This record gives sequence, C-alpha cells and structure tokens, in this order.
Amino acid sequence: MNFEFNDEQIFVRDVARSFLAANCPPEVVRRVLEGNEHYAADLWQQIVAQGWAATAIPEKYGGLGMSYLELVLVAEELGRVCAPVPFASSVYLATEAILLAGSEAQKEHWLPKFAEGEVIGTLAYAEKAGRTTAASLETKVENGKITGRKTTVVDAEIAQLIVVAAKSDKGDGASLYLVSLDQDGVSYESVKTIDPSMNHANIIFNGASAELLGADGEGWGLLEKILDRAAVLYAWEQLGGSETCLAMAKDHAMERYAFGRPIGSFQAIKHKLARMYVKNTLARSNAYYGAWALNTNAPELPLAAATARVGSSQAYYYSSKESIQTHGGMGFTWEVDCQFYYRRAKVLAVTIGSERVWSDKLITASDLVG
Amino acid sequence: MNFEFNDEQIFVRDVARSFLAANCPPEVVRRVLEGNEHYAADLWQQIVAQGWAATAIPEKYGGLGMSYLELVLVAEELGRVCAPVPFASSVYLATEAILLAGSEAQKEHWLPKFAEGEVIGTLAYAEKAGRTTAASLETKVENGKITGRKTTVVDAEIAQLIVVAAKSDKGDGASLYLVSLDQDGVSYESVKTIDPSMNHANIIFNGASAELLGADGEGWGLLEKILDRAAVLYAWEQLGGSETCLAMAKDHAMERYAFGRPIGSFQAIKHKLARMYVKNTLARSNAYYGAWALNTNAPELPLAAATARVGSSQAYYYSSKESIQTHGGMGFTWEVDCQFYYRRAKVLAVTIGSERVWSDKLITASDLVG
Amino acid sequence: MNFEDTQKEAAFRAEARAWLEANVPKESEMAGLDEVGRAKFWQKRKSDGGWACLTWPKQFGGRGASTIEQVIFNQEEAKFETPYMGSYFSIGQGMAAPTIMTYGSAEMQAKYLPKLASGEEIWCQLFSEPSAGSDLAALRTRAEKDGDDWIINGQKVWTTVAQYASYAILVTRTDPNVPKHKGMTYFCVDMKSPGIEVRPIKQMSGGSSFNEVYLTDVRIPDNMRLGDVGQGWRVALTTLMNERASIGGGSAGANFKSVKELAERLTIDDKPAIEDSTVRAKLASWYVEEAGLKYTEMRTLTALSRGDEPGPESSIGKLVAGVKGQDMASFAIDLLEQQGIQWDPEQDELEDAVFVSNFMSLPGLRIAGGTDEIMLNIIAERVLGLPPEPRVDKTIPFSDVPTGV
Amino acid sequence: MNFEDTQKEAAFRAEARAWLEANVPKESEMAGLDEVGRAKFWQKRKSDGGWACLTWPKQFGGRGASTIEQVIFNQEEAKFETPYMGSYFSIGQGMAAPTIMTYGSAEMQAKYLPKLASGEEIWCQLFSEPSAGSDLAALRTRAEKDGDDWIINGQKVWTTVAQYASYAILVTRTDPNVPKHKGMTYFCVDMKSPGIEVRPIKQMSGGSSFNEVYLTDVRIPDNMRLGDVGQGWRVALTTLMNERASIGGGSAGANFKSVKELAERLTIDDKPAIEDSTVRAKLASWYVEEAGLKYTEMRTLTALSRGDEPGPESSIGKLVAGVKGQDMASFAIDLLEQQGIQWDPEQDELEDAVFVSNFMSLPGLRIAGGTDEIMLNIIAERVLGLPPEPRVDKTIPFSDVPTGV
Repeated sequence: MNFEFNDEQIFVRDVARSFLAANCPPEVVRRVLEGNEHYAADLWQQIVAQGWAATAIPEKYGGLGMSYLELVLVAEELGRVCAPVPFASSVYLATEAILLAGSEAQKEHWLPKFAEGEVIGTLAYAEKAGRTTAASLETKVENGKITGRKTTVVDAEIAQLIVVAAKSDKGDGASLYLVSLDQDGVSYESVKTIDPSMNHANIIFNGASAELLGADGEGWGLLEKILDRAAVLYAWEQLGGSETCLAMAKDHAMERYAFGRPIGSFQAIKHKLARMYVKNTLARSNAYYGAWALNTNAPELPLAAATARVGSSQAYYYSSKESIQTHGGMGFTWEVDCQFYYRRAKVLAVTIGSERVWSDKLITASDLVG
Repeated sequence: MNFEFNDEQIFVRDVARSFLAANCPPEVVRRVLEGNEHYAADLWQQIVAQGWAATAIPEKYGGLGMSYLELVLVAEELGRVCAPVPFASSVYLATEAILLAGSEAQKEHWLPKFAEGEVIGTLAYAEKAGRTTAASLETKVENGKITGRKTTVVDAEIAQLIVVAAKSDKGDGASLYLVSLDQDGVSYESVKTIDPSMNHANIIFNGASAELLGADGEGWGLLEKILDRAAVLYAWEQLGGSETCLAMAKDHAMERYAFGRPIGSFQAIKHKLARMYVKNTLARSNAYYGAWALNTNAPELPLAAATARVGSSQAYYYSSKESIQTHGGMGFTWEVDCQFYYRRAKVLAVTIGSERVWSDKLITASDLVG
Repeated sequence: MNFEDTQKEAAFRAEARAWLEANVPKESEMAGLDEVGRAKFWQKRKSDGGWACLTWPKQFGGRGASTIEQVIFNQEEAKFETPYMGSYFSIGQGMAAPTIMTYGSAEMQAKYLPKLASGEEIWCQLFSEPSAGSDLAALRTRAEKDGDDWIINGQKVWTTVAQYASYAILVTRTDPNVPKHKGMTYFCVDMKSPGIEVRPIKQMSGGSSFNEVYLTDVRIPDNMRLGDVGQGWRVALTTLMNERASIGGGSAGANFKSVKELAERLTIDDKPAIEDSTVRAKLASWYVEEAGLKYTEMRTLTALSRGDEPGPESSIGKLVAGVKGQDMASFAIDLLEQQGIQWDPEQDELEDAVFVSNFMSLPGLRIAGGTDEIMLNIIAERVLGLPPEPRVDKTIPFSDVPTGV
Repeated sequence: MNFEDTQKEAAFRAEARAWLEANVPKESEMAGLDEVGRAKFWQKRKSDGGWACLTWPKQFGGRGASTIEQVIFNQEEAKFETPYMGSYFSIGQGMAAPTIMTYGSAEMQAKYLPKLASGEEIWCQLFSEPSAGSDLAALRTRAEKDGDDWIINGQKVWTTVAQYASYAILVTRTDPNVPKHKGMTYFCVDMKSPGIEVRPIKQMSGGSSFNEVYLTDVRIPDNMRLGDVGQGWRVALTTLMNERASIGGGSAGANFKSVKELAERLTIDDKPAIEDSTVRAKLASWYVEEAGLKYTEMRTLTALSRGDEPGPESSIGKLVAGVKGQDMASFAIDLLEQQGIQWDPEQDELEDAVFVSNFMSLPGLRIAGGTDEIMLNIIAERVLGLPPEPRVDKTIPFSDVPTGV
C-alpha cells in the first residue's frame, strides 16, 4: 500500500504553487473582482502555456497524458489562490464530458483544442432554483436545434463550447449535447453573483445547432458520471481554498495582539483553528481517496467522490467564515482578502450541486459498495 | 403585558424547591438507581401529601384548582432533582388524559383518586421501535376486552390505571381506553433501561377489561392533544434538569484547579458553560410561552408546546453531556451525580416522542398559526 | 402571566395609535428628501408631538414615560410605514445620551439632549481603533492637556454615521504610564472641529456602514470632558452597557418565515421542499432559537417594567442571531442550488436576494459590537460569575503591554 | 498511490496468513480460561511463533519487522476470530516498552521486554491522580530517597488493568520546591510490592475498566528509575506520545454501518427510515468523518512506512470519534423512540444494545487519554504552532502553585 503522491506528482504541485504565487497574487483576484473582466485572461494564457489544461488528456488527443493525480494537485493550488480562471468549467466539466462521452471524432476535434486552451468549455444542466432532475428538464433538441434556458451557468460568457443536458423521450429522459456558443440562437442574460471574480450568466438557446454527445436517452446517467469525476476535482480545489483560510487565520492569530498577548493564545481562537485543521485534514484524506478512485476509475468512485465533495464543502464553509471571524472587523472589510474565500466557498459548493445533493448521493452510493 | 409568574406562583416554586432539597437529595435518586425499588414510594407519599398531584385538578374533582402556572413550576423543581417518582406519568399524562377526554363520571371517579395519590396512572401508545402512528397500532378492543402489547411503558409496574391507545375502525383510526392494571389479563415484561431510577416495562393485555375514554375513533386526535399538554410539562421538568447540569458544571469549574487556576477561567470551559446558559435561557423563555398557552388553552398551544419541548430536549442533552465533560474523569464515575441527568435527559427526551417527532410537529403547527 | 394591556396601558396605546394615524408622514410631505432627511423629518415630528425618547425626562425632550410605554409606542409605530431610521439616532440617543445623563454637567445636558431627542443633531461613537477592537481598552488615541484644552491625535475605526454626525463621544488615552484601564479620559467632541477627517470603509458586502475617523491635533475644551481625567474606562462602560441593550437580535432577512416560504415554493424530488425532513428539522431548531429570543425579550421587558436594570444577559440576542442568520442564509442558498448565488445589489427585485444579502452581511453581525467570542466571555464572567483569565496587561504600565509590533 | 502490496509485502502477508490459519486458537484449546487467560494464551502463541510485537528487535521478543509489516499482520489477524485482547497488553507494549527502550538500562530491557512481548507480564500506568488529570504535571505522589531505595506515598487513578499487572510505570514528585515540570522522577515498580492497593472504580456505564491505586510507603530500588532524578516529565512525554498513537478512533458500535442498518429496518411515515432526508444527511456527515479518519490513518501508515515518526496529529482520531460516536448513539436511540432506551447490560441479545451501550460509555472516550479540550490544545499548539496560554504555574515552585484548597 502506498497512499501518497509520488515525487513527480509533488514536483508538479510545487511548480504550480510557485507559478501561482508569482502570477496569481491576491491583486489578480481583486482586479477581476472589482473590474469588468469576466476572468483573468492573461493568467489563463499563462496557465494554458504551462500545459495544465492538458494534464489528464491522453497524448493522442494532444494532451500531456499525465494522470488525475497530477490534475488534483493543480486543482488544489488553483483553489489555494482563488484563481479567477475558467479552469474548473473547462477542465473538470467540459473536458471530462468529452473524454467520457465523446465519439472518437468529437474527441479528436475538441480535446486538442481544450489541451491548448484554444477553446474554453463549460457545462449546464440547471434551469431553475432547486435540485435539477431529468424529469424537470425543459430544454429540448429537435432536428438538431436546441431551445431552452439554462440558469447561472459558470463561465458562460467566457466559454466557446458548452455541454448541455436536454430532455429526451428515451432512456433515462435526458441527452447531452455539444453546443458551440459562437452562433446565432445563443444569447445571454448577465447574472451578478456573490462572487464577481467568476463569470456567470443565463444562457438562452433559441434554435442553435446542437450535436449529440453520447447516446440519446443516456444523458442523465452520463451527467452523473461526469459530475462524480468533476466532484473529486472540485473537492481538491475547495480543499486548497480551505487550507488558505486556515493559513490566513493562523497568521493573523499569531500577529494580532489583544489583552497583551497574541489572540492565537486564547483557547477560543486556538480551538477554532484546531477545528479547521481537523476538518481540513479529514477532507484531505477523503480527497486522497477520491483522487485514487478517479485515477483508477474504481467502482467506489461515486461513493469516494461524494465523500470528498461533502467533506470539502463542509470544511471550506467552516474555514472561510471562521477565518473572517478570526480576523475580526478587518476580516469583514473589502480591502482584506478573507472575502475572496467566503464568496468562492459558497459558489463552488453549489456549482455542481449543494452539500445536501451530494449527501443524498453519498448514501445511495454507499448501497452499491456495501 | 406581564410575562412573569406572580408572587404566589413563585412561592409555590420556592416551597417545592425547599421541600425537595430536604426530601429528595441525590441519595434518594441513587437509592432507586442502585436498588430494587421501582420508585421512591416514601417520597411519593410526601409529594402527594403536599398536594402537588392535585395542583391543576379542579376543586370539584378534589383538586386544588390552581393553574398550570403553578404546575409547571413544580415540574421544574422535580426535574431539578431528578425525582424518582411517577409524577410525570400520573400527572402530565394520565390526569391530563382524563381531564381532557373523560366523561363526567370518569372524572368524578378517577380525578379525586389522582389528586390524593391514591391511584397512580400512566399512558401507553408505542408498540414497537420507531415513531408510532394510528395506522401502526395493533392493540385492539373487542367487546370491552383489550389485547395487545405496549412497549417500554413508563412507570408500568407502579401504576394502577393506564390510558391506552388502541386501533379503531372509525374516525382517525384510534380510540383511547382506560384499563385498570390490577386485573387478570394484564401481565408485564420487565425492561431495563439506561435510567434505572425510573420504572419501565412492556405491558401485555390479554383480554383485560377496557373502558372507552373519549369518543370511539377520536383517539389519535385526543392523544395528540394530551401529548401537547404533557409536552409543556415535560419541557419544564427537562429544563429543571438542564439547569442543575449547568449549576453542577459551574460549581465544579470554580473549584477544580488545573495549571494553577480554576478550570472555569479557561475559555474552553467558559464558552461551554456560556453555551449551556444560552440554550437554557432560550428553552426557559419558550417554556414560559408554552406555560401561558397551556394555561389559557390558546390556539397556539400545539406550536408553543412543540417549541418548548424541542428547546428543552436540545438544552438538556447538551447540558447533561457537557456537564460530564466539564467534570472530567470524575464526571464519568458511578459515584458522581452527573450520570443521573445524562440518563434522565435521554429518557425524558424520548418518552413522549423524540426531538425529531416534535420538530416535525412544530413545522406542522406553524402552518396553523401562520 | 398575560399578554393583555392594563387599563392604563390600553389607554396609552390608544393615544399613541391615534397620534400615529394622524401624524405618520405622507410621501408627499417628504418629497425630495434623502434617507437621512426623511429620518430627521420623522424624528422631528415625533419630538414636536411629544413622542420622542419617551422615557427621558420632559426637560430633555422626552415624555417621562415608562419603559413599557416606550415598548407600546414601538409596537404601534411598527404597524405603520415610517421612514427608515437606520443607526442615525440610535448611537446618540441610545449610548451618548445615557452617558451624558450620568456624567454630563447640567449645561451639557441642556445643550445636547433636546437636540438629540429632536433628531436635529446626530452623534457618533469614537471608541474602536485599528489595534483596539475586542480589547477596546488598548486604545492609543492620545489626548494631551494644552491650557484649558485637550489636543487629540489618533485614529478611530468602525464609526457608523460619522459622516452625518454633529458630535461624537470619544475615549482617549491621557496617561500611557499607568495600567491601561487607568489612563483613559472620555470626551464629547464637535465633529466640525478642525483636524477631523472621516473616510468610509467599504465592507465585503459592498456597503459602507462604517468609517475611519482620523484625528489630527483636534482641540477639545476641557468642559467637553465626561467624568474625571483617568476615569474614561468607567464612563465608557456606561456607554457600552447601553450599546449591548440596543443591538438587538434583529431577525430580518433569513428568518423562519422567509426560509419556510422559500421551502414552500421550491421542490425536492417533486414534492414541496417543506415536506423534506431535513428542512423541517433545521427550520424547527431555528424556530426554537427565534422564539426563544422573542420570549426572552418579553421576559426582559417585564423585568424592565418592574424597574430592573438591563443586564449582561442581553448579549444572547446578537450571539444567537448572528450564527443562526448566517447558517440560515447559507442553507437557503443551498436549497436554491446554483441559482442561489445570484446577487445584484443594485437590482433588489430578485425575490431571493434577502438570502445572499444576509449571507454577505451577517459575518459582520458576528463581529460588530463585540465578537461572538467576547459575548461568550461576557456571559461566562458577568452572568455566570466564572473567574477571569489571568491577564498580563492589567497591572503593568500601558506603554509596556506587549503589542506584537 | 495504490492499495496493492509490493511483492515483498505480498509474500509477508501470505506467510502471516498461513501462520494464522494454522495457529489461531480453537475454542477447545482455551476451555476453562477466562478473558485475561485467553488473551495471554494467544499472545504467548504469537510470541512463540515469532509474531508478537513485530517491530521490536528480535532480542526483545520481536521480529525486527517494518511498521507496514505490523499493519499487514494486523489486517490479516482481524480476518480471524481471535481472543479479545482489551487493554491487557497495549499499555505495557505500547507505552511502557518504548519508554524502557529509550531510557532503560540494558538489564531492564533484557528483563522486562521479552515478557512484555510474550504476554507473560501485564503492565499498567500510574500517572493520573485525583488532582492531576488534564494537568498531569500537577501530580503529588511523593518519592523520597531512603538509602538506595525510594519510598513512595500517594494515590493514582484511572489505572486500567492494574488488577492484572505485574509491573507499572510510575511518575512521582521528588522535589516540590522547584517548578512543577522540574521536580518529577519516573520509575518502574513491581505491583506486588508491599503497600500497593488496587481498588476498582465503577463507571457510570456500569463497568469497571479503571482502578484507583493507593501507594503507602512503597519501596522501589533506585535501579528501577528511568531517566535522571528530576527528569520524570521528559520521560513521561515519551510515554504519552506513544499513548496518543495507540488510542485509536475505534468506530465500533454506533457507526455508519450499524446506524444505516438500523435506518433500513425502521420506518418513518411508513417508508424505510433510510429514505428520510435527515437520516441521509446525518449519516453522510458521519460517513465523511469515518472515512476521513480511515484514510488519514492510511496516510499516516504510508508516512510511517517511509520512516516518519507519528506526530501529534494523531490526536484527531479520538477527538472526532468520541463526539461522533456519542451523537450517533443518541441519534439511533431517537430513531428507535421510546424503545431505544432499553438496556440490559446482562442480556446483550437485544439487537440495538450497541447504541445504548455506546451512549453510556462514549462520554468516557471524550475524557480518557486527554479530554476533547486538551486534544484541541495539542492540535493548536503542537500541530499549528499557536502560542501557549500564559501560565501561572510554570516558573514558581510547585508547592506555591494555587490549587484552590
């Protein structure tokens, strides 16, 4: 047994960490948060040039052919700095969707473009508030033309290609489609969210061309598989953010004095940070298992993914809110960076389904593993 | 507006408190916990002589004709000392059942006996593990003879009279019956529980005579009303216990030294006790409102009762377990009294339905009040 | 125990109601006024009618009424649509005024209190500093004697309504060579004094409810001092006791009602979300807290009406409401799933904006006016009487207290 | 990252499994033996076969194996029905032995370690005292020099397996006139020495896993001392570091599996309770904790197998498992409603007895071996490196430390 990353993987992580420390300091996040950019396009170009988007794409499709064990470590580092780039939507969602469900032709066409960062992708299934089910889908495709409206799509105004879940009369009631966003019949409603360092918009399809991805009537099953895979990657990104919250809170608690001593010497703060550490540690261990399951495509993947996802969502919420609390009044100001993580924690926690959705999936998955 | 007990009520409480301090010290609880008595019969005789069982019974039925505002304060004091007497089952459950649902003849026959403590009563509805519903009842009455088995009935082997919920073909599917326990056709299976300072047994009815209480087919509705009324009284008894847990933990935290200072000067202990205080205070305020609603038979009673019940159950669980924790190793020993409250907290919390049952009722009741 | 008015209370309620019906301002009367203008307009009218600061003595602009009468008036006023009052008057009337009543000279009382009651003058509070938050007594703003005046230098922070304020209450350090609690002095200061600069602080929620206030060679005459030189901490405690009583557990926004309504609108597995047992269990626990706070307030009011003083137990409200509100907001967002994160502060017609708005602002409630941790300390030490922690900063000169810099 | 054995590990696993298949005791071989007798029987057989204390050097009764090999053996052993080992050997092998290996003379090592490995001698630990629990260094048991011997007087508490023990490790105070951490000395002591009295402590759960041990003029020769006079605290820390590594998060009893199975059996509103969303959400959170602990252990094992030392982060296990277990037990009882409180310690056939039994015993897990609060301190200070609290007891003579009496 060897439940640890190997030296090459650690090297990938260290390189990513140094790169982001140099190229994605808090000022970059703040620039996007406060400005009008949808994302940090310059940073994205650099990231793509580093080959990160190509990490887990096989070499024959123009990728680096590395494993998911490298990719999760990159995800953690991106989460650590709240990187304002469409990495999650393009890599965890769109790329994974095509890898899992695409025809050979689709893979050959799209994957090299994703690997190069020439195309940015995303994925959409939700159409209204609350949990989406196959039965609740209203978006539909007739004669290759898609109509419908998807809500609060992440990186909608950045992406050129989207994977869309639409209603189907067959099978599990849904099918997936690839839709190019650069065409007539696609329009946007801008959406502001609690995290302006990311882009979100509603997308309205009004007769745009759509190409089937995977079999007709197998869309919901495919979507669940894609989301399981993405959940592990999101869990690592969330974990990275949660670790930064702990680190920031700890630094502040060592430096800030009250009543003549560092506030980190008070048990109220000490135990708060210890609880963050406990949550992060358990989340990390579950993320390890998720990474292993993703990488080996183990039958335990649905359970491992749900476990990693729930653990990271819980840890990140706790760490991000209690980091603000540890910082006191300053933590609540615009000028201090605590806010990045509090916003991002919530957005990442609902992007592919909330804690309650994944808790429910966890129990269902636990039946299968026994 | 006057949201406080009046001086006469406070006087009743103070008398009860002094009486129990003198007559129900921890040694009495321990005697029953460790011995073979079903309850402290000597203490019960004294309590009955004080007239407490008669508190809210109208004078025309041999009671004192006081209000529920006196009775809740007596309940609090009994809870404060974990009194090992069948007060709750006889007064909150059986007496209330007859007051609410009894015919004039039944009232005239039984209430004076309850007031005098000549008869001890109890009530039973559960037949198996999990939440009982009218549809799940198997106990039935034919030609005035009852057959069935009730599980873990509180004070079963002490009581002479029991109110039983049985299946009915009519109305809401259930009817209530009065069954004398001192007859053929009634037998017991002894049950040990986590709180040996109280009596519990399964009761098997095998053709015992049963007399209808209230209308046939209205039993479930009546039961819910009885339980709402009892819930307020239980909430006060639970609150009393929870207050003792805080008091014991606080005393210990002031006296016990570690690292050269009282453990109560450490924030970990300080904040733990502050949280107990917060929970107890909110529970008390909700119990006040419950008392008002019970006393005035307000339409808000179902909501007020559920709120008081949930609040007290939560507070007592927290206080009783964290009082042990505050006491450290000693708190976990047989010789220290923390255990009385930890046991009693759980037994009282499930006796008329667990927190989850009452949380569910709370939301249902909130619809009605709006 | 009853919820009915006494005969006297009922008469007072009727009188209040009648006055309100006749006097609540119509939109047309306030045309062109901004938020603070409307608040002042309504305060002035109440004052003119004898309905401002009801419990204050008449000569200070009050009515000499009882606490319960104030409560009754508030209950009746809440039934009308009245201008938003924010924190425009609560600091002056709720914190500065009681301190002036206790420590101020007759001249000061006559000069300031009536204009506080009438809303003519807004006051703010210059207490917290960048390095004196939870540990307020660590404040460093210096006051040095210069003839009959004091010269003030320093920086204050978290000052609400500073931009509207005519005056402020101010705590300063006059002697750094004695232990921290003994070297402070308390003043009133004219906010128009030269050397005062107010800069808004932008919060993470986007709003700017607070300011930084820079004091550079600000001159205050000695007759603006409250209490003796070196007694500032004791005077400040009077102010703070009143602060805690005035920061309520306000359960606007993400509360039982709004989250329950949300759960009635949404579906989970094709059934109303309100039928989901997690939703029910969580809502029930929150209801217990909300109702518990409400009825605790009623118990407090009953005690006040009998002449008791408000005690440190009022710390409960903010403590419970802050955590509860944050968790309810987070839960509501989760119920809405992906769509729950939508938030456009400038377009408030989004029906669920209350949840995101609360989610972003409630971290502040858990800090402002005393962090959760300070509230727990207060309950433990002042309500339960647990011993304080050993203090390294209490007996040594303030200038020797470690600050980490 | 993989879960497969290396070739060498696989070979070792096969060897272990073969030995176990041939040697796990049959019921008939142990007829008439009580619990401790069976434990000793099995330990002796493992020792004879070379499968005891695998990581110890061979000359001390071990096998000189790696940590991973120990883990593999444990995994394989767990697949068989073997006698219940309780705490009979864990204190001696897990805590006393590492301390003797570090601080003991060659004679002591040769005399004690092989009999620890073979199970011939059980050891207990005389550390805690009635007024020295979380603050272990406040211990008062005196050791006074008398020629070549030490005379011990005092009382110890929370001593497991004292009634079976041949020897104990013991910390005493030899100098009350120096600061508390500097005046202690550490010994091994023969439990058959005159003046040692063992009295069982009854726990609230009804069992008696612990004892009080009274020491009255107990004589210990100086060659039973471990470490220098006055160095007892440092020696004790070696023991305690090993304690924390050995108290696992054991999730027997109320765990994900058992509560899930319960929820599959029970119904809520005529549907299986497992379909209830509260049950699912709570179970999911507990699963996350359970799985998190399990995979944390795997990470630790991987680190150990690479030669890392176990660190203070192992405090997590007990901390998480204690609270989780108590809450799961409470939740399971609630699911059973009224019937959930049934508990007959002498009639274990009740299928849900595990929940009440856990409910009554888990308050102890949150205290024994370091309270939750101490565990949080350890994580905060030793893992995260946060500064310690100011200490009033560290620099003054022990005899001057306030004790409240």
